[in-house]
Amino acid sequence: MVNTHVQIGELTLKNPVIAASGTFGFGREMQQWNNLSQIGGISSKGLTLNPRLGNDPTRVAETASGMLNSVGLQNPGLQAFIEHELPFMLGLGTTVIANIAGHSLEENVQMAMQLDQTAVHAIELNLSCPNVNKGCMAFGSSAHLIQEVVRAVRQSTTKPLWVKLTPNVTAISEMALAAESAGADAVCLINTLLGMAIDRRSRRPVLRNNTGGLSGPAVKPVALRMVWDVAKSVSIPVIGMGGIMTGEDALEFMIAGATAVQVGTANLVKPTACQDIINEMIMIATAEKITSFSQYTGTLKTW
Amino acid sequence: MVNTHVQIGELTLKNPVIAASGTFGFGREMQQWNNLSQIGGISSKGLTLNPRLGNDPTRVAETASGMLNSVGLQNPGLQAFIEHELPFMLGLGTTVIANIAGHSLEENVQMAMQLDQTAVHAIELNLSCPNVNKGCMAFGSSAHLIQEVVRAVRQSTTKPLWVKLTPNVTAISEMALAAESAGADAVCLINTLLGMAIDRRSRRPVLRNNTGGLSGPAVKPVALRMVWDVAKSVSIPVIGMGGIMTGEDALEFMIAGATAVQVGTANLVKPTACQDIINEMIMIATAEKITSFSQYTGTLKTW
Amino acid sequence: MTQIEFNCPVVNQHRLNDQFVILTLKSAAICDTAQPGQFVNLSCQEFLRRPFGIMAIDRATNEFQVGIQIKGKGTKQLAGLKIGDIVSILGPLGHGFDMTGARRIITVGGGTGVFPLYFVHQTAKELGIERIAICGYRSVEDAILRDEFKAIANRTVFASDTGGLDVIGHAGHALQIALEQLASNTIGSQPTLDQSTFILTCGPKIMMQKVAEMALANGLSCQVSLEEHMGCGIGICLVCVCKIKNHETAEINHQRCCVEGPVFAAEDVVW
Amino acid sequence: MTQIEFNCPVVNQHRLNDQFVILTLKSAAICDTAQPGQFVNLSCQEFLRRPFGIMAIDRATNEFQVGIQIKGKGTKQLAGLKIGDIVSILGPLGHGFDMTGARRIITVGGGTGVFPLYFVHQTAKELGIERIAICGYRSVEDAILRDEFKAIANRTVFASDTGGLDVIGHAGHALQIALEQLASNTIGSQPTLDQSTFILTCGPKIMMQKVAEMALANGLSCQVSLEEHMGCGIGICLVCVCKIKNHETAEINHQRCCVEGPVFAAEDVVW
Ligand SMILES: Cc1cc2nc3c(=O)[nH]c(=O)nc-3n(C[C@H](O)[C@H](O)[C@H](O)COP(=O)(O)OP(=O)(O)OC[C@H]3O[C@@H](n4cnc5c(N)ncnc54)[C@H](O)[C@@H]3O)c2cc1C
Ligand SMILES: Cc1cc2nc3c(=O)[nH]c(=O)nc-3n(C[C@H](O)[C@H](O)[C@H](O)COP(=O)(O)OP(=O)(O)OC[C@H]3O[C@@H](n4cnc5c(N)ncnc54)[C@H](O)[C@@H]3O)c2cc1C
Ligand SMILES: Cc1cc2nc3c(=O)[nH]c(=O)nc-3n(C[C@H](O)[C@H](O)[C@H](O)COP(=O)(O)O)c2cc1C
Ligand SMILES: Cc1cc2nc3c(=O)[nH]c(=O)nc-3n(C[C@H](O)[C@H](O)[C@H](O)COP(=O)(O)O)c2cc1C
Ligand code: FES
Ligand code: FES
Repeated sequence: MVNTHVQIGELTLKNPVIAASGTFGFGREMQQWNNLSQIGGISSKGLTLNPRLGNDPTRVAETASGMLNSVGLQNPGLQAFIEHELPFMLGLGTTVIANIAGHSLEENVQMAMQLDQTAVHAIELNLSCPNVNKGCMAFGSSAHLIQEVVRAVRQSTTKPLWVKLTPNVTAISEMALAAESAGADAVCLINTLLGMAIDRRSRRPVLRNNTGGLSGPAVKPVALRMVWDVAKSVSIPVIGMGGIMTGEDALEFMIAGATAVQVGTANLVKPTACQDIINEMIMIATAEKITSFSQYTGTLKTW
Repeated sequence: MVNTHVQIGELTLKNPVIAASGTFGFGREMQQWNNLSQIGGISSKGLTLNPRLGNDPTRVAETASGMLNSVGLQNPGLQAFIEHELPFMLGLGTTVIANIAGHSLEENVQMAMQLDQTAVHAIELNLSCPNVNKGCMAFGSSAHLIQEVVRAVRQSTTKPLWVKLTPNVTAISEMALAAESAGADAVCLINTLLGMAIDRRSRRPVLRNNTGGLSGPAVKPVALRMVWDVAKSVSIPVIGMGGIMTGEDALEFMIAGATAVQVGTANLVKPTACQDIINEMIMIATAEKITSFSQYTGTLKTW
Repeated sequence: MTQIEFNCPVVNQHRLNDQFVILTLKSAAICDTAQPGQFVNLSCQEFLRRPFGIMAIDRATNEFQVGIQIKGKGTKQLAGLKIGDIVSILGPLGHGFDMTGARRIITVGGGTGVFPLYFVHQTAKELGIERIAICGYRSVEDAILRDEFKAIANRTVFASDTGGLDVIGHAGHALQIALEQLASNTIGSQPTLDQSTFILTCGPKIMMQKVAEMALANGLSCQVSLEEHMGCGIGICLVCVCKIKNHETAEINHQRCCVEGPVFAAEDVVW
Repeated sequence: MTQIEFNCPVVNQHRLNDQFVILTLKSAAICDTAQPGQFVNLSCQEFLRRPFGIMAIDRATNEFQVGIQIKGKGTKQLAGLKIGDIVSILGPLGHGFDMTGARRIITVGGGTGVFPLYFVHQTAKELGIERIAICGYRSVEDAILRDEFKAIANRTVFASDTGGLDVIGHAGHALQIALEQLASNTIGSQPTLDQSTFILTCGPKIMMQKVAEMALANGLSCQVSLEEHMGCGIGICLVCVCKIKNHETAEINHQRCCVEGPVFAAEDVVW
């Protein structure tokens, strides 16, 4: 029997596979395909204080081994989340993470304060959404701004605070260090790479928002490198993601230094992805006579 | 009849399709598959002043819709290039670009001075190789250093000077502006994205160099976005690349703002890629009743 | 927890012409619950799945059909499937047409929109609802499924932009004529053109918008089947949204084409 | 400008066991020029091509064979090809074995290394060179191509790590015994063990290194076929390099496995 539990700060996850924000709704639709009590956690769709319609469609473009999305944080607003979605999610028997993406420091602080009064298990501060004009990725591209906003949010809640980083930077480990020094309990990476798709015939961007965020297997090599890089730099846990489709992929991220992983785009093409991945990880660990998933973390032997 | 010529500063290319550095050798091997006089240009393998062995193998890892390489600028050194390769290349009847990747400002200056005495058509200053410890990408990640090295090289040669940028930065248009302000005649982008592949069984990086540069269709959305971004910012020509496999892809880059394109990884899996791409572009342009390839450049209608 | 990913064998592949193919697939689970207007999400070799309306089901054999127009890489691959190949399918998905209270349906289809409307006729026939099928095509060459609609509908009108069929012009034009005839009681078995006549439409957006306006102008209930680029097809990624108006609050919302749709009440759609 | 990308039909697919498959492909151009030790680069559904040594050619039918061990995704796809499928192939590529001046060859193969060595025997037979085949396997179950080597070589020695064949141990061990017998003139038709006996080896690196040391210790010429991960297979990307010593300058260089190799003189290889 493999011990599947992993520890993110004070929080124990029953296994290291978390459904990534924006690719699992609030879990409702996924009950049909998964026994949600068996996955490591669910990160909610990115939340803002007020409801958001998000960007106009077309919001998706298929690319080689991946996709671009430009949803733009469509969500019902924090209050509706707390009233209508969170109670449902907390009843699922898995760890529930609220992904918040305020357009300003103040909005993030206010959301953190409100979430502090709920039973949510952790807050994932999203400083990396590429699909909105204000806040988010703009924060996430500057170590100084990251420090500022993480410190402020840290002071407004005692919940475990995870900070989600953008890969669209020169040195992601500096961003991770900034989050750590400001009190983050974990860093999550990567969010999507800023990209574009063009329809040659119409000479138009496929996405109505012109640009979008690239995810899926195409980005996996970049994500793995960044997770490895960040894990070497910080001492808080790293939650790795980007193109994970299989249990093998997930273990590669753990070997690179991740304590847990998130599975995003895979859910879209294979709704049972999270469960399948956990099962495959258990099979591999069993075959490798590993007694605890946590033994994989950071075991990469570099040349 | 489509006018296939495009203009990069003072240089006229017979068509916009250039073989990218490091993916075409010095052209010798490619004669078997292509009539090299019919392609727009050839950028040489990255050159250093002294011969370089490059990194130890394994130097390649396949990834989803792409590959990582960690060649590390294996090359015979500038002198051998000038003596043994350049005369051959100049005889091919196509535009010849020397890609130089010195580890210091001085080395780049010295190479530019030596090339200035040759008949090479243009110099591509590679500030973006991710596979060497010194110089290159380290320069390319700072607008200030770019400006410094480009200015110095600019002063040491009257050859057309192209600057090749790395995508591993927060704001590539700032890097392009720095190159432009220091006297570059064109900017070329993107070089490879820094990535990693891990062999789960051995818990080793696949590449002996641990990390490598990601290229191929996987990176195309990122490359297109950057080309669009840079083309909006600078007024010198932009030479776009990253994952171009077909004539359609090449035209998308031109629509996004590129005056010419480079084809890299495609040559590896399809040695006739450059010629095939040119032919497809001509077919499309003819069908669209376009009289000159240059009419595509920068025609993207954003939303 | 109901598992709704199926590995379905292809039991037939029928090429109508160089553009259109009808695939017949086997799945008891899909045939058991599918409603007209619902769709299935098929895997191909590309990264994302491809959505297709269900065209017909046969509960006796547990076979169902989708009609595919070859557009890009994915549809080309799917059209090239051979008997015995296995396809991963999610479905039936989405919210289909509602025929509760209908005594007569008029379907207005354009292009590939005629495929899912055939399933509407299958079901309406079972329910004993009068059926008029209006199908619009670009040309006679594109005019697919005519025999099938003739066999299943009480009355058919085929329109072609370039002539050669019943009506020259688009399907909306054909609908106009049909509505006039119905109003003057020259066609159809039901006496009047009232609220129990449902207009159900699927096809190019511009056609559906015209049809919806015409229906609403005539005081008829109208449902439209919208198309949006999809990520998941199951409601989790929010990429497929349509602008839908809430008539009580006058608010415009983004609703998911794959869950709340693809069929929406025409009066709620913000075109 | 010679076009050397070919779309070759699969004319046969022969599964030896759950691990090994022999594909027979048709291409006059490849059969015309292929030399033993050269390889072909096959397209699969993955991004890069996959290199395989040429195992045999039949100039009468213009068919050639490659032996494939299923390792990962690409080899699985290739092993699953069916008769009539078309494969894009680049080849023949690289620098093969040189048998100029040989009166006797001893091939030492391990694992998939036995495949390209079969082609060596085909050619050596045509050239009238005496042929000894030493093949090493992990187990009897893995012991492929034994009948083929028995039929073509003058003498065969099969070694298995786990016993059950001629020799227990690896192919290097079997070579040692064979060399001793040859030296004492108890096997082979040629009188002496001199420079005209060539050792040609292909297989795991560690085995080839042992074989090379043994050959050089016995004053015999030895050629080894190296394997490196490849990008292009045609010399343009420089990812496939091997460390090769220039004996005049004592310099160590990176040479391309796909162009200067895969076969190198054993004494030049930096192991
Ligand atoms: C609910 C629904 C029902 C549909 N029913 C049918 C049907 O019955 N018959 C039929 O032939 N077609 C139908 N379509 C359209 C069909 O899904 C697209 O033609 C198909 O996805 C194109 O794939 P491709 O790879 O050939 O084209 P590409 O253009 O190469 O596809 C690229 C990407 O864009 C998406 N895409 C392209 N066109 C469309 C489109 N029109 N709608 C949604 N996504 C698109 C693809 O799914 C893919 O993700 C339906 C679409 C939806 C949303
Ligand atoms: C010159 C040469 C001749 C060869 N001849 C044969 C032969 O006759 N029969 C045979 O079964 N195999 C041969 N191989 C090895 C064969 O190419 C690999 O087993 C195959 O590429 C693995 O592909 P995969 O997708 O199954 O494995 P994966 O591990 O999924 O492949 C991932 C990547 O690594 C590369 N790779 C993996 N293993 C090797 C390897 N051992 N050598 C080179 N690249 C590798 C693949 O090409 C691919 O790019 C030869 C290799 C070389 C270089
Ligand atoms: C459709 C879609 C919507 C997303 N929405 C969010 C979001 O609201 N908040 C967030 O932090 N990340 C969001 N992401 C990013 C993912 O959580 C994840 O970081 C990224 O997609 C990389 O992982 P993957 O390759 O496994 O998808 C979204 C991704 C996709 C594909
Ligand atoms: C094997 C390999 C070697 C490369 N070597 C160089 C180099 O020496 N100098 C350089 O500027 N770029 C080099 N590149 C980068 C390419 O020129 C190109 O910028 C990049 O691969 C993106 O384009 P692509 O996706 O079409 O390959 C190399 C790329 C590959 C794949
Ligand atoms: S396609 Fe994902 S929500 Fe509709
Ligand atoms: S594989 Fe490209 S040079 Fe050998």
